[in-house]
Amino acid sequence: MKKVFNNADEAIAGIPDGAVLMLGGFGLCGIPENCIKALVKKGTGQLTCISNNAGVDDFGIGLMLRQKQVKKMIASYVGENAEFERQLLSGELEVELIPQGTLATRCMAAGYGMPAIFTPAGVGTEVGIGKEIRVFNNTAYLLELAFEADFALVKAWKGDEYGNLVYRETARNFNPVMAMAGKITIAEVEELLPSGSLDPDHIHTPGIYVHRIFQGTHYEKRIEQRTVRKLAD
Amino acid sequence: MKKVFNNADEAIAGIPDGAVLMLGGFGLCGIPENCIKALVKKGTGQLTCISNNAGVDDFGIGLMLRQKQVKKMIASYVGENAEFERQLLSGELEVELIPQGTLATRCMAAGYGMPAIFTPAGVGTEVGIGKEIRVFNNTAYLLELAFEADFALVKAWKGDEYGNLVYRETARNFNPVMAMAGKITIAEVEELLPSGSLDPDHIHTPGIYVHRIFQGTHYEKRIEQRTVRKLAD
Amino acid sequence: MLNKNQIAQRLAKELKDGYYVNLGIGIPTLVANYIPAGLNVVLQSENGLLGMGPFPFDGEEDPDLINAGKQTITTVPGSAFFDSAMSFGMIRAGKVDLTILGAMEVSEKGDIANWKIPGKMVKGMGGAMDLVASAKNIIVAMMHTNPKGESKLLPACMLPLTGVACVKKVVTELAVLDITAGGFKLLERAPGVTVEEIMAKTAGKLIIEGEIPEMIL
Amino acid sequence: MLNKNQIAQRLAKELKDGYYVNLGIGIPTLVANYIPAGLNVVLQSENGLLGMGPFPFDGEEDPDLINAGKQTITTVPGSAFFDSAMSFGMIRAGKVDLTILGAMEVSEKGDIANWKIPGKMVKGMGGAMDLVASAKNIIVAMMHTNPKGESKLLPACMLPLTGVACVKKVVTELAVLDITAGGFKLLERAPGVTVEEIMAKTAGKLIIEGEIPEMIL
Repeated sequence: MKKVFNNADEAIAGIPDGAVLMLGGFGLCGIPENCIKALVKKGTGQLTCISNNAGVDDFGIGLMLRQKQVKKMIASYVGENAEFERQLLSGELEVELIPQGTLATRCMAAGYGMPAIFTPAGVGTEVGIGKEIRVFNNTAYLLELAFEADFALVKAWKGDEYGNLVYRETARNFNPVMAMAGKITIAEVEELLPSGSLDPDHIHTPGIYVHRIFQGTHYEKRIEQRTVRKLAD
Repeated sequence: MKKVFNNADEAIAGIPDGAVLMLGGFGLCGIPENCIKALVKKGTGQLTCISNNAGVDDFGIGLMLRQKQVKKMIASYVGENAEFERQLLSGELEVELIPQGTLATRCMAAGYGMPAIFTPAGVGTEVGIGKEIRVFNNTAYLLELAFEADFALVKAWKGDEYGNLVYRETARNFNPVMAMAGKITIAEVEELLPSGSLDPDHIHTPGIYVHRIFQGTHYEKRIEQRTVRKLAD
Repeated sequence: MLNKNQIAQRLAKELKDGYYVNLGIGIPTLVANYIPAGLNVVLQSENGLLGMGPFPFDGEEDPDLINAGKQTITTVPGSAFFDSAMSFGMIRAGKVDLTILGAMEVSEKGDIANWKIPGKMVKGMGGAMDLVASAKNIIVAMMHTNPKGESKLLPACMLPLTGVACVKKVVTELAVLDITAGGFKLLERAPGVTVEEIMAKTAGKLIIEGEIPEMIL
Repeated sequence: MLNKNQIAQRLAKELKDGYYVNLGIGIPTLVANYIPAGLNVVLQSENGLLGMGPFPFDGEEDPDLINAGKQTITTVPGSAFFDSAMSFGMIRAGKVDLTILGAMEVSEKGDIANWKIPGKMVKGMGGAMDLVASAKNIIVAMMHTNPKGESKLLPACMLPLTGVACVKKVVTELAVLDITAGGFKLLERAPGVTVEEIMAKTAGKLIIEGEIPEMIL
């Protein structure tokens, strides 16, 4: 049981060029900042990245896009990123768009050992083209295959030496389902605690799903849309 | 938003004879004691009960069996119950046995709006007879349909006015998946708190899945197999 | 003719006590400002929250707490966080009572197009396809016409579909319309808007029965 | 010939550092008593726990804390609770490294029967079918023969199956055997047990290659 790594560089060791990665997060919320920076530093290329979004020009997966490390992006929404758009239009970048719930559930399916799921999302649209349709109780569903990744990179709030993870607020999002779907799951946490520090009733991702864990540093936690109300409201 | 009921009698009002019920719990751990007692008192009959186990002769679902309120039992394991065995052998009681993981996942499927799931459990056994088999990546899976119930009766440790639930230790078991699978879900809790009392990061069952909630009383929490070690061990 | 806030105000009349509601980006988000006092409505944000509250006060933004539009938000008492699979699980299972979202086109059969314009950079469908495929009750909030003045209420959508035969009601700056087996049924006119104007700006089949009341905000 | 505790002791040698292990009811449960010091092994209980500890001290039983055999237990530091769907999810996904369970019959092809005897009251399969269908590494712990003295290692199971071609290894009071493409391959003899006795009590095809060492506990 040697799950604890010293830092992101050590934890991402062994991710080869051409790997299929999952990256947790929704927008810039709950993304594995340290792993991304380490991959940028290392320059690992030809990556397939499965993530709900593709970051912004100068943060998140956008940092990897800028260095042309990403061959293919699988996501549900990829706005807010000019370099992404440029690479897509020039044909440098492949993109596959997947409904958000389908993306999440295909990850969960892998983590639950289910080879495929049925969802009504996309029936009758171009998302359904070429896919098997099946009717249950008069409703049509698409058969969608489980999603597995060579490496899942997730970000949690707290973790312990066994790899147990606890997320905070909406920074949970895709992280638990991707943690379950990695052949090797690498978790970065804001606070790494000795085993026994987390209440076993509060753990969101049991350590059995996590292979490597480290305490991240210098979290920027950038806000994409800062919306506030005035005190007078 | 009037989810809070005064007691079990009021919460189970409207469960008709012949209803399909799910009852949370594993063995006698985490079972909806108050709801069961209220059903016994009311005498609701011809019930189909979906539950991992069938209680013991004088506790849990056993109390309903003794009064012949159960027409059909759907479970994964039904030992430890002489009256159950008598009714089964005499033909008074119908029984359907389902692998435990399949039972749990069919409930979850209903709560996640998935009409069916694939599982390898039971392939090549009598459980698979008559069921559709499908091969993914050289492994055979059974197609199993989602399980919905007219009423799901679950037991949690703490709950709030919105129906948010928190379970304790292994008393969690089937309760969260059955809570998701009830057309009407009735939750009994040891402690009912004002909304805002539970940490939103710690909630296991979000209130959207819970229609009625009440604070139970006189929890017996009977232990089925008391196993201890001596201090000298 | 209604402004965007008034459209939101009219949409808020569709809320009922105890409803779980998902509000899309744009006009639908504004509905949160008009929830009638005393009505207990729980807002779902599909990135993993039930019980979304108003924007935070300046300086109290929490980067871990955003909505599906990636805006900083707050929570209300009784809120719960969960992961994306459970979030779309509850949506798919029909546990969300009402979904209000924007659209580029709606057809008289209730088809909706709101994610892709051929020839333009496609940003993705996000959660829209999941929402429209599963929600029990979907109301579209949009302008009656596009910037070119062309009707967005059509016999059939021209743009790639997001979902098929799913929209139940449309609220625009001009009117409230139900989607029925026969087409768009006009229920209410916006203050000062004539039935003739609505007819002129509705390309899909429009059903007008009896006197059409002016909407009350 | 081994007693039940010695079988458990021998099974414990199959554990490796970092393993997640599911132990069935009966002899497999005893394996927990023989985990070598320094080896970090996490026990999974399929009712919803990773990190099962020993039985509680008398008076410290917690009715909310039981294992899949419904026995009162404790947890170790680093444990985690989860629901039944996730529990079988991690089993189905092959995250559990080793599963040890009892059996009534095992075939030379690795089929297992352990849930039903025709004519007897059927209590159900519990989680056994899920476990045997999904676990990467399944070891059966059982007596070599049934109370009538008939071999439980058969060419084909006579009883209704729990799972097909899934058992990788069998440990009995007499021997340790791998299931290979050719049948039961004898790996080790229990102290004092002859190859002849194992041959006499194994009805399925038995492969004996070279000298068979006596097992070391």
